[in-house]
Amino acid sequence: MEWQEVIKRLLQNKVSLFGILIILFFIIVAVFAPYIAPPRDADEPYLIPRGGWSIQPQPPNEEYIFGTTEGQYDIFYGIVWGTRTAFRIGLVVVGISSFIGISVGTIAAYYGGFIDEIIMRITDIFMSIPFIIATIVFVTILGQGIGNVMIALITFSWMSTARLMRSQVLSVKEDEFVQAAVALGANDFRIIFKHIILNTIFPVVIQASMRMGSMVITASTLSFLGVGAPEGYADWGQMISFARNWILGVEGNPLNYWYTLVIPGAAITLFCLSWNLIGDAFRDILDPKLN
Amino acid sequence: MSEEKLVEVKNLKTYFYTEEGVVKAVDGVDYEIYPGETLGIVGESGCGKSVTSLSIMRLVESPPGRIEAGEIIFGGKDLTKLSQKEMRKIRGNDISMIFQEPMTSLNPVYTVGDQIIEAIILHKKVKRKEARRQAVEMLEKVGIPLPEQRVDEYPHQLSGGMRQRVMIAMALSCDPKLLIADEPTTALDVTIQAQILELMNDLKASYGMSIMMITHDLGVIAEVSDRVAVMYAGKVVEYTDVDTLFEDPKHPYTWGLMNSIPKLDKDVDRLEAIPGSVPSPLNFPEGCKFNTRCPLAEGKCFTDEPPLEAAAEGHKVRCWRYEDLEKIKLRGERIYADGGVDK
Amino acid sequence: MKKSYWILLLVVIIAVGGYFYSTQQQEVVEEPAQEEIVQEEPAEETAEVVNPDTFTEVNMGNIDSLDPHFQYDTSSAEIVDNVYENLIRFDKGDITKFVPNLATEVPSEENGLIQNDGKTYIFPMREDVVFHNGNSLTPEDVKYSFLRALIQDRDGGPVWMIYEPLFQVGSLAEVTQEVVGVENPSDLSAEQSEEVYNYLEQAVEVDGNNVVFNLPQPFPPFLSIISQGNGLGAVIDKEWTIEQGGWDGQPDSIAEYTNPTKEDDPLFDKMNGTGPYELVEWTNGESTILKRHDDYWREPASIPNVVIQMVDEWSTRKLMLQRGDADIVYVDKQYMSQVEGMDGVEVIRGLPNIYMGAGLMNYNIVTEGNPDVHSGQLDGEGVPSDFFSDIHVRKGFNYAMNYDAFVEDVLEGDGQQGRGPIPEPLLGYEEDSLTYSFDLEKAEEHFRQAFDGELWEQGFEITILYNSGNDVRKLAADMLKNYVEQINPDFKINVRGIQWASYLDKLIANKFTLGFIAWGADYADPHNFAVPFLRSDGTYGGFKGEDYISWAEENVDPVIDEGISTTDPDEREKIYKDLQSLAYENAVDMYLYQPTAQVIMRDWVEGWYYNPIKDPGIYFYDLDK
Amino acid sequence: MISYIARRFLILPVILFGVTMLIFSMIMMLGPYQRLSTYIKDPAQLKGAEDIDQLVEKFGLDDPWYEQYGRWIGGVVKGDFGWSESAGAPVTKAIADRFPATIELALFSLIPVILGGIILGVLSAVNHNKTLDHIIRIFAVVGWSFPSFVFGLLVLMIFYGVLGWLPPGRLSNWAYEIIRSTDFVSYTGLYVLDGILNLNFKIVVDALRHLIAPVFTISILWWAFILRITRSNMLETLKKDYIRTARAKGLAENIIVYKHAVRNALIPVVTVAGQMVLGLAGGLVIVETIFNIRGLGQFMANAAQQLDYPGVLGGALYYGFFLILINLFVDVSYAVIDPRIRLE
Repeated sequence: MEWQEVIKRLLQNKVSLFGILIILFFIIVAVFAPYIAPPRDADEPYLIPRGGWSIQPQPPNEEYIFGTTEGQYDIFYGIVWGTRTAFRIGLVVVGISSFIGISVGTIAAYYGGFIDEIIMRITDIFMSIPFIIATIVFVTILGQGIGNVMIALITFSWMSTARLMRSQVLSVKEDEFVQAAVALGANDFRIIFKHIILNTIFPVVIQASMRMGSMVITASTLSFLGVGAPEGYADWGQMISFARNWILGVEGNPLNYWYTLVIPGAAITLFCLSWNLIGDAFRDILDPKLN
Repeated sequence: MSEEKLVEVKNLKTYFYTEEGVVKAVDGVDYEIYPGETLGIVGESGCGKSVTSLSIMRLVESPPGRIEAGEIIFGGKDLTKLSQKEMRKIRGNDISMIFQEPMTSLNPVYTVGDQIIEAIILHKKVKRKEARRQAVEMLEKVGIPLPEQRVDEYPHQLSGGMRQRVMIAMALSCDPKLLIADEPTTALDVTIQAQILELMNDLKASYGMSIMMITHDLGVIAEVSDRVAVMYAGKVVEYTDVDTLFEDPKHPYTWGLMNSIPKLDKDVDRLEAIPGSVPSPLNFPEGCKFNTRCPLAEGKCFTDEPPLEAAAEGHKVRCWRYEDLEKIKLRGERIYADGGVDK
Repeated sequence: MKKSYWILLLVVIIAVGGYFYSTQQQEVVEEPAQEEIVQEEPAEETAEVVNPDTFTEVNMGNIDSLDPHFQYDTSSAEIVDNVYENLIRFDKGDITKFVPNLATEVPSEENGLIQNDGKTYIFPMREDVVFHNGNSLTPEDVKYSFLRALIQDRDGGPVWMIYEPLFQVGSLAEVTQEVVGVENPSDLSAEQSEEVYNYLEQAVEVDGNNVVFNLPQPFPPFLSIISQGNGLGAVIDKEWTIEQGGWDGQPDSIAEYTNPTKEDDPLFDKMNGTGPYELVEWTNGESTILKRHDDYWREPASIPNVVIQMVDEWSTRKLMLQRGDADIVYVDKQYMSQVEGMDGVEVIRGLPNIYMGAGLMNYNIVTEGNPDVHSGQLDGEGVPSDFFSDIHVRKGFNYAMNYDAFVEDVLEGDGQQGRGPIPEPLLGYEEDSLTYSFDLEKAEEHFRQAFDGELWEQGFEITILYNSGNDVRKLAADMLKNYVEQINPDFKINVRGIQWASYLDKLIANKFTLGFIAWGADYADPHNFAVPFLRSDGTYGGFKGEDYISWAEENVDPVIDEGISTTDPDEREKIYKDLQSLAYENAVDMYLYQPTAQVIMRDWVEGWYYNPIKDPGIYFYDLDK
Repeated sequence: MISYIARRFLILPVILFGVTMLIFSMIMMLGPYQRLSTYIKDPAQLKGAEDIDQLVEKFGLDDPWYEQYGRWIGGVVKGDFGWSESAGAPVTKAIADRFPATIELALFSLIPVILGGIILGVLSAVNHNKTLDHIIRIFAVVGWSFPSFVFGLLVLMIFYGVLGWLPPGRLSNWAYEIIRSTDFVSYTGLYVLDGILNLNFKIVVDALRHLIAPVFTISILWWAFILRITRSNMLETLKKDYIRTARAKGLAENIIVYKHAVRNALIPVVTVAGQMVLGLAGGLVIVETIFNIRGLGQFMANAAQQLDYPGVLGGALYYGFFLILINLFVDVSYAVIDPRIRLE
């Protein structure tokens, strides 16, 4: 199926259209963040400004339309700039780890034998530590910061792509056109690129779109546990960690601080939802078996 | 043959409602099957022959498929009007079916015995032990060696030909009146094909059932059929007994098919093939549906659909110009090769 | 197909039904439990008390060790305080008065038990005291306990506190160095060990039924150090400890028993004291269960059982309090608003806390490989190594802090600005002493003078640190950034939270710039604050770089030494006031705040009082509910 | 099949060795002073530079990495997994203490997740493109997008804060009293099971009540996962030739679905169950943290954050071993379901 056709179908499908619209909305928010929520300090736009020094959250008001969270951080500002953080994490982590996964998987499957065995055992080792634990350890060692979070996520997230790619390549490798190319004496690099990768990329793309959401969730989880973004950095996960101790409200009004949890929670859920909707639709389109 | 008809299909229309549009897979098909005879249905893939058979079984997937109109009279009842529950009593019992792909038509997680026994218990209401005995017996009848042992094996332990025999055993286990065989030999080696066809002929004789043989292979038709319906684009285009068909095909499509098989008795220097392919069911042409490929198509062929009319006694054909074809045939010309006849 | 809807519906119904069934069950369950309570306790007004036989405290974190001579954290100290006993104890919440405990009298000059100008302390021992395992307490146990502590002296542990009064050094290693010239006590040979033992032994002697301490110099806070609440002075059972595999009491075995790791310490998870409660079960990080010691030498405690639960999640602690499942819970300052006004809950705020939070400034920052100083030069793009050596820089920073806002907003009024290293109510603290106030003009004045005006011209960029997770310190750093940057647009401060590991590393490697730290009281004496903050070899003073150390050696150390060897309280007060103003004048650190403590408990808790040294530890013996 | 399992076991030490080396090499990226932070929790405990160097020496933190690793692995061989500073206990004890809570949570989650996921997936596939299918699919994609910490906090906020129904922790206080009393024998540490064995159904009900919220939080995510896979496999299976064969035999639709289709569709589901267990371990970190359940996930997260490497390593080893067991179980159930594998 051609790209144009895929995109056309994505736009025709109501569900994926909804997903695409949400993503577009987030893209607009991310791109125009400096206009939507002008930073107080242009050098450090990702630092959420504080509306005071008190720790207690403030409900939505005219100045802070989403209210402020623990430590008087402006929720609105955090959401807007957190969109950029989310895109940055998602795109960089998924991009680089998919690249690593594709390379590793292709090499393993194409060369097979001893190389395959070694690579797959290394993959097994990386997969045998629970993802979240591995990333916590690594971020703790590297130190807080979005850059370090991304490094840790990339380090421990390329394996699923590698495995997928490997199985894809293994099946395509036997196909006639590849055999023909080999018979014609094309070099390995050319065969891998021209004939194999291009013919196996779609499932990887579907997986990547699904991983956009899950990587952002994991990054937020790290922030939530206090090892991800530095305090005060515009990051949705961290905003939720600020909400953590306020979820029971005050005496007589258990929902007193709802906005500290619901607003950032909605942002992150919608973001992941939109990628998953697209991924879902993508798969339906590309997987004719299901239609 | 003037006995009572076993099955009578009248003006059957089965459409599929897809996102792209309505696919008229079967669009007004008529034929009948008499007890003890084999009706062959032949045509290229996509011509609606399988859908016809699935319509009889009421196994057309719905949605998107639907029997739009027509009747299927079997045993005095119109099958299209029956509930699924009533239909289930008929399937596997009165009418059974075997399929093209013996490799995938058996459930890989159950033994072949289980799968035969299941059908026997369902329709014959016997105890499992008795059902098993019958299953072994059936396996023996279809020529499976060591049936006692094979009955407990899983499909993947059997070869393709063996599996098709299992399928046949399963289909015949409840003494059906009609066996629908949908390309039963296509996936098999040539030698095995012959064995299977022979087996079917033998069984037909001993069970006295009718067979509806669906195939794209005229050779198979020649071997087993009594009468033949040639289908093209959801319609029967020619309908007659097997000898007449081979001797005197009247539809240009049939003729094309005929010429595409090698014949030993004729000295033909090269085989002919029908150019082009079956038009997309979403996009059938106006008039005769064969007009995109027919070398004879002209005028009326592009505007009006020809009726299925009797060209001779017991020989129906759906063509405006079958008489012209006759003349061409008499002149001994070839119509398909080299860009067709001069119009 | 409709069947599938039915199945779904059925599943939902079962789930919902199951839930309500279980909640109903729950209600049914709780009722008989309460009836039992009513039967047991006929007094009507206590009927509403949840679990009258068990006192539940809900805290957070881990307990370091149950070994009284090993532990050095408040959670461990609380348990040790209730299970083990010392020679004397504080008179409830009064940290200046003592009452006898295992000793029958509190030594004083008046009763003649402090002799020799404050260098000899005599403790007559109580008889008929039994340990939880039934063994009787002897004076020998006291001697053994103190010697064990001295020998054990684990790194980073609390034992330095008694080395100072008893030997005028900070550790066993210093003693071995001095006596036999061995640097590491674990390297002692048997003979060396005996020599060292003999040296140690002369400090604690048994004289009939008395235990006698010999100090080389008067040391006024000595009683406070060994008083109940400080595990150092806890008395353990010699026989039992040896049975458990603890120090065998032999002079030649120091090397074997000194500086154990937790896993090598037999008393890590076992307790056998003389206190009002004995240990039933300890699951670290989860709960500690104590039960009443029925053969206690005083009246047995009134509450039979004590459970100390560790719950890190605030929401859970809150609900336990709300439901009365907990009698006392730990509440972080920032969540006070959530418990104020809670039904049946008593909130006591503003309790004095002997604690000082300060911004520590490094006079000689190691600039090599240190991103926090940026260029490392006075070029507007960083700070030079000796940035904080300039008194004007220090004063500038001190004036740029909004102390009032910090106390009001961050501490929600629960605290006050620090007036120097010595907090209230210790000697030397003065309510109206001079302090820095929030004054950006004065700050500017000082910044203009710093580095002969060059700093003002060039500007600077610096990164100040806090250990991540500590909200209060983060706020202090943010505030400082906010106000300093307002003074001059060329001043740039970055605030960086780093993990504890890196924070520690920075501190040790002298790479920290300005970092917020705190010190809480080990015992009630200004000496305990003057040393770490000001002394050239103090815990914090020692990390502040050569410039500070040489200055302190000259100006501070002699004053501190004088302060501790003087016995007259009035003279001492003057000395510590001088120290306090010395710290002010030189803007040694940024003394930011002394918080107050708070306690949140169910209003049925009776007999509670506050002891600032033991805070937040609770002495359950005095409680009832 | 047997040789395959044997191979798995042969490879096990290699994988575990690799895992521990990986973690160890990460930890060794830090300098000795940084790693000292595990033992020194407050700068106030520092007593000058010599003290610090003594500590470094005492814990052997500046030894070459292979010596430190060798020391650790030497202990492991003898059954001593070291001391977990973050738990304040030996690693083996720390894990043993926390194991029942996690296993209880995992068991109670796995069953509803797998059963519920499969049922929903089958329902969805059977009703392909009908309303029920759409509802289930929306549920799935939303569930999959909900970060569990957000969902968990929402559950707490509503079911605990507002309604007061579902408390965190593992038991109510009164139930703890019973558990700690001498009449109650703790056979397994799984409170539900112990409650049943002691015939104390108050405990069972209370333990179940505390399990609802965390199990629900875990389930919402993994339902989505299992459901999706079941659904797509069911859809694929329902298009298989042998399903048509079964229909042609006249079998009733529910027999076709539940006998012929589900079993085939489950084969790939079983494969991902192993993957799910892996992911579940991650989910437990969050859920145990939020719902204050003292389990392995919480332990490993704490150990990781405090750079308590014996804790992390011990946890990882334990986990790796457990994972292999699960995979073995998966392989066996694979063989039970699919004769093609069994008879290989």
